[in-house]
Amino acid sequence: MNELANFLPTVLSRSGLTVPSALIPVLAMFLCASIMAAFMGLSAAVLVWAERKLAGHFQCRLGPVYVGGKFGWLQSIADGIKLLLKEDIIPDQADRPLFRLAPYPVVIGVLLAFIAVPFSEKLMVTDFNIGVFFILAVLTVEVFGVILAGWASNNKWALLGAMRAAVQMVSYEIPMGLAILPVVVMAQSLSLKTIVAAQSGGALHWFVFQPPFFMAVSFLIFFIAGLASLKRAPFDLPEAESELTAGFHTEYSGMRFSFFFMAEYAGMLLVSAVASALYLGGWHGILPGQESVWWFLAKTGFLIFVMIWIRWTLPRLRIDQIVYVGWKVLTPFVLACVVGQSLWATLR
Amino acid sequence: MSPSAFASSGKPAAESAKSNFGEKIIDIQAVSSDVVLKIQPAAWKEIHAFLKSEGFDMLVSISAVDWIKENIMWIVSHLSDTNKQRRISVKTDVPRDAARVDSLASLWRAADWHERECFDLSGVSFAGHPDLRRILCPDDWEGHALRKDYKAPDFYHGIQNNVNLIDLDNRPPIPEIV
Amino acid sequence: MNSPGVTIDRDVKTDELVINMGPQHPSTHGVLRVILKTDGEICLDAQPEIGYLHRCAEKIAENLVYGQFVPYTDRMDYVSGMGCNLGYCLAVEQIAGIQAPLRAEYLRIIVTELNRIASHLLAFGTYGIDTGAITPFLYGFREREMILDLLEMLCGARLTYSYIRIGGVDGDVPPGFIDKLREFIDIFPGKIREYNKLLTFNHIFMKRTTGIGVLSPETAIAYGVTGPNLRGSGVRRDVRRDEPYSVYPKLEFDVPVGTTQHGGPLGDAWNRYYIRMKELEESTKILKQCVEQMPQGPIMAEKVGRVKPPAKTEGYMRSENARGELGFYVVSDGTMQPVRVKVRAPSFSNISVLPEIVRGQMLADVVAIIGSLDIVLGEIDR
Amino acid sequence: MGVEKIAFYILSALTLGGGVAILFSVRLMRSVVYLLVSLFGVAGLFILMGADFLAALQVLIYVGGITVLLVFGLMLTGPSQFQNQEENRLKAITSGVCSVAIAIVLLLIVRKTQWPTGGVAASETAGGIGRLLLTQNVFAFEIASVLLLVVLVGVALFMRLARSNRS
Repeated sequence: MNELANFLPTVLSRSGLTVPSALIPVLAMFLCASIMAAFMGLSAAVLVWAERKLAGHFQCRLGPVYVGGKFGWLQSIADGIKLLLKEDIIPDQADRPLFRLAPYPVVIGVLLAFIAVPFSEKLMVTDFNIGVFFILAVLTVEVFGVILAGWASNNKWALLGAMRAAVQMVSYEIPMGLAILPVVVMAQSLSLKTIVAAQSGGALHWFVFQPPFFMAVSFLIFFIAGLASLKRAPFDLPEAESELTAGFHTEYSGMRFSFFFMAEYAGMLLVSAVASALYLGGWHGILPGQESVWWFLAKTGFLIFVMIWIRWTLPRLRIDQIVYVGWKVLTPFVLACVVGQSLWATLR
Repeated sequence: MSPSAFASSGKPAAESAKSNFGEKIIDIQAVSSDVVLKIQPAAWKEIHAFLKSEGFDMLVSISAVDWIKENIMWIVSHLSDTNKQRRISVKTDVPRDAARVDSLASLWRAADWHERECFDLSGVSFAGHPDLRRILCPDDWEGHALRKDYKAPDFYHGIQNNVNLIDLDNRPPIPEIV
Repeated sequence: MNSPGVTIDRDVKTDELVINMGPQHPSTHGVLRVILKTDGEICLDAQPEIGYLHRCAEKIAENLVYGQFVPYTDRMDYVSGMGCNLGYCLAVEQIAGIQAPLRAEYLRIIVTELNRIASHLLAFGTYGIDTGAITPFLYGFREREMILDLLEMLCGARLTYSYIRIGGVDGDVPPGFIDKLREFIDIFPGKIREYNKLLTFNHIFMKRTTGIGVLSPETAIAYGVTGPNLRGSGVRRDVRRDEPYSVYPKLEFDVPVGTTQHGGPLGDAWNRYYIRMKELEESTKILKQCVEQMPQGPIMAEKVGRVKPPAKTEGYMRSENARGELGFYVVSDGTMQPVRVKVRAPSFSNISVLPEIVRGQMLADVVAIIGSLDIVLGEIDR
Repeated sequence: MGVEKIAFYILSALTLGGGVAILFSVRLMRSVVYLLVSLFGVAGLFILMGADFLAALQVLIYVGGITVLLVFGLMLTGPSQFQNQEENRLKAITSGVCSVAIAIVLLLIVRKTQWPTGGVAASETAGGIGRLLLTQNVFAFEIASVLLLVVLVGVALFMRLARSNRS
C-alpha cells in the first residue's frame, strides 16, 4: 500500500488531476480496498466454478457445461447475476436491522484478513508486524456475523446453526492459533513476510519439511482447524443442510445470501493462502531461487483443491464429535508441538 | 398361486384357543392364507392376549371391513410368530353403529398406530386406547372414509372438493398475490 | 463422546425448544413431520405426524375392478413399485384361484429384485446425504440408472411400472434385455465394494451411525417393525425365506442379519444400513439364478379375463418388499370390485418406532435415525 | 495530521456512542451488537496509537471470545428472556451509585497519571510486550495466570459437584 501511495501522485499528475496531498493516503486506501474487494469477488467466482466442476467430476457427472462454452466457466457469473436479481426476503418476525446487518461482518472479516496476506515479496497490501495474529483476530469477526444472522432470522433452525457456529469457533480458534506458534518460534516473527522470507532456498527449507516435523503436524492441525473455522465439510455443521435445512442462512436470499457464499469461498482462499505462507514456503518455488507469485497461487490452489476433495468425499461429523476433536485431540497435539518446537529451537 | 403351505400353520394354536375359550370362539375358518378365529367381540382382548402367550409375538395389521347390507363390520387382526413362522388371523363381527372393541395397545405397541388408522378410516373405536385420534386425516375431518355410506365433503376449510360443484363459467377470480 | 448406553447429563438447565421438523425438510424423506422437543442439541422427544400424502387408496380400490387397482399400488411405495404390484397381484390371485405361469413368476421375481436393488441404492444414497456425504448418492444413482433403463425396456416406465398384472406380467422380455441384465449382474458386485469403501466403512460415517438409534429385537417386534430394520436388530425374519411365495422356494439366498463386528450394538443405525448393503449382494445372487433358471413359456395365465373371486372370500398376502413385510388383505363380495383392500405398509410400522429410539440422541442423530429407517411416505400415508 | 485527528474523533464517537447505546437499548441482543461497536472503536484507537498487537488482541479476545459467549448464553436461555427484565428501583439506584463511583475513580486515575506525550510508538509492540511480561512484570503475569487457572479448576469442580449431586 505504501508503494501505491508513493506511486499515486505521479499517476495523478500525469492524468492532470490535482489532489491535496493529505488526501493521497486516503485515496490509496480506497484504491487498495476496492482492489482487494474485487479480487475477493473474482476469486470467489472462480472458486465456485471450480468447486462445481470438481464436484461434478468427483461424482461421475460433468458439472456446469452450458454457460460460457464447453467448460461452463461463466457459470458463477450467471449465478451471481441470478442472486443479484433475486428478491431480498426478510422474514416478518425477524429482527430487521440485525438481519440486514449480519452479512456485512462476515464479508468484512474475510476481506480485512486479506490485508496481511503476502502474495509475493512485493505484492501485498501491507506488511503488518503482527500479520498472522491480525488474520486470526479479524477472522473471529466473521463468526460473529454468522451468529448474528442465525439469531436475527428468528428461525429455530437458524438459531441452532448459530449456536453450532459459536461452539465450533470457540473450540477451533485455540488449536488454530496455537498451530501457528511453532512457525513463529522458528521464524522469530509474527510478520508473514518475514515468515515466508525465512523459508527461502527450495522445498527442503519450507517449514512443513523441517525436522523434527512438529511443524508438519501443526500444519495438519492448522488445516483441519481452518476447515472447521470456515464451516467447510466435514465441519459444516452450522449450515448442515440435511439437519438444519440451511442452518444460519436458512432465511437469507438473494444478495445477502450471496455474501455468505462469497465469504465462504474467500475464506477458503484465505486459509489456504495463510497455510501456504506459513508452512509451504509462500512464494518460494521447489528449487532454490525460484520466486514467483505463481508459486504462491499454485500452492494455495492445491490446498483449495484438497478442501474441495475432502468436502465431496467425507460425511459430516456430529457436534459432540467436533468438540471432542477440537479440545481433546487437536489441542493437546498442538500444545505438544509448541513445546517440542520451542525445546528444539532452544536446544539446537 | 398355490395356497401357501403356511396357511394352516395357525391351526394348532386355534384349536388350543378353542379348548380354552369355548363359547367365545364362534368358529375356526380356513381361508386361502390364514386360519381365522371367529370370536365374540367381548373376548377380543383376552384371546389376543392368549395368542400372544402362545408365541404370536407380532401384530401385523388391524383392519375393518364394512358390510353395509348385513349392517355389520368385521374387525380383523393378523398376527404372526417370528420364531416359528406361524400365522393366524382373528375376526369379530360388530354392529356398524356400535363398532367398538377393546384396544390391544397394552399388548403390542404396534396396535397404537394401527388402531388409530382403523379408527380414522373405518370409524371403529377402541376402548382403552391411550390416544385415539385421527392419524392420516386432519383432526377436524368429518366422517370415516372406508365406511360404505361415506360421502366426501364438498368443502373443506373453503377448499372445493367436489368437482361437480365447481361452476366452470363463473369461477371466483384467483386472488392476486401481493 | 456419546457412546451407546451412556445417558447424557445436562449440566446447564436451558429452555426446551420445540422444533417442527418437516413436512418440508430435506431429510424427512418426503412429507413427514416430526415434532421435536430439544434441549440445545439433545433431542428429548420426537413425535412423527403423518398423513400429508394421504389419498385414501384403499377407498379408491373399493370403487375399481380388481385389475384397475394395480397402477395405484406402485404409487404407494413409489421407490419399489414392482414389489407393491407383486404383493397386490398375488393377493388377488390367491383369492381368485389364479395361477400365473412359471415364466411370468420368474419375470416377476427378476423385476422385484431389480427394483429392490434400486430401492436400496436410493436408501444408500440418501443415507449418505443425511450424514453429510453427497457423493455416494450419485454413485448409487449411476447403477440405479442401469436398473431403471432395464425396467424401462420391459414396461416403458421408470418409476410407476404396473408391469405385474393379475395372472402374469404385462409383456415378455424385449430382445437384448437378458444380455443387459447379465452385464448388470456382472458389474454390480464390484460397485458394491466401491460403495462400501466410500461410505460403509468410512471412519466418520461409522462414528456417526454406530450405537445410535439402537432398536432392540423385542421393541422391534412389539412395534411390528419388519424388513431390513428388523433384521438389523438380529432377528432373522424374511418373508421370502420364511413363508416363501412365487418361485422363492427354488432360489438360494442368505438372509443377512445385524452384527456387532463393527464395534456397535445390535440394531443400531449402522446395522440397519449395512443390512441393505448386504441385501444388494443377495438380490444380485437371486437375479443370477433367475436368469439361469427362467424357462420359456407363456407369461399370462389363460382365461384370466374379468377377475371375479367368489363371494365372501378373503386373503391376506404377505410379501417381502424392499422396506419390509408388505401385506395386502383383500376381501371379495363376489362382484368385480373388492369390498375391502387393506394395505399393511411396512414403513407405517417402521416409522412408528421413531419416538422410542431417538430419545436422548443428538439432533444430528435424529436425521441419521430417520434415514436409517428408510421410509417412503407414499406408502405410510397411502 | 488532519486525517489522524478525524479518525480519532470518529473512533471515539464509535466507542462512546456504542457504550451509550448499550445503556438505552431494550433488547439484549442489540446491546451486544452495540458493545461490539464500542469494542471495535477501542481497537481502532489502539491501532491509531500504533499498538496494533493490542488492537488485534482486543478483537480476538473481546469479539471472538467474550461477545460470542454472551450471545451463546442469550441463545440458550430462550426467546422470552431476550428482553430486559422490568425496571427495579432498587436495582437502578444501586447500579447508578456503582457506575458513578467507578466513573469518579477512573477520572481520578486519568487526572493523576502522568501520561507520556509526544513519544513515538515502537514499531514492533508484540516483542516488547512479551519481554516486559517475562521480565519486569513477570509477577503480575504469573498472578493473572494462576487466577485464571484457579477459575478454570473451580468451574470444573463445580460442574463435577453439580453432576454428582444430580445423579
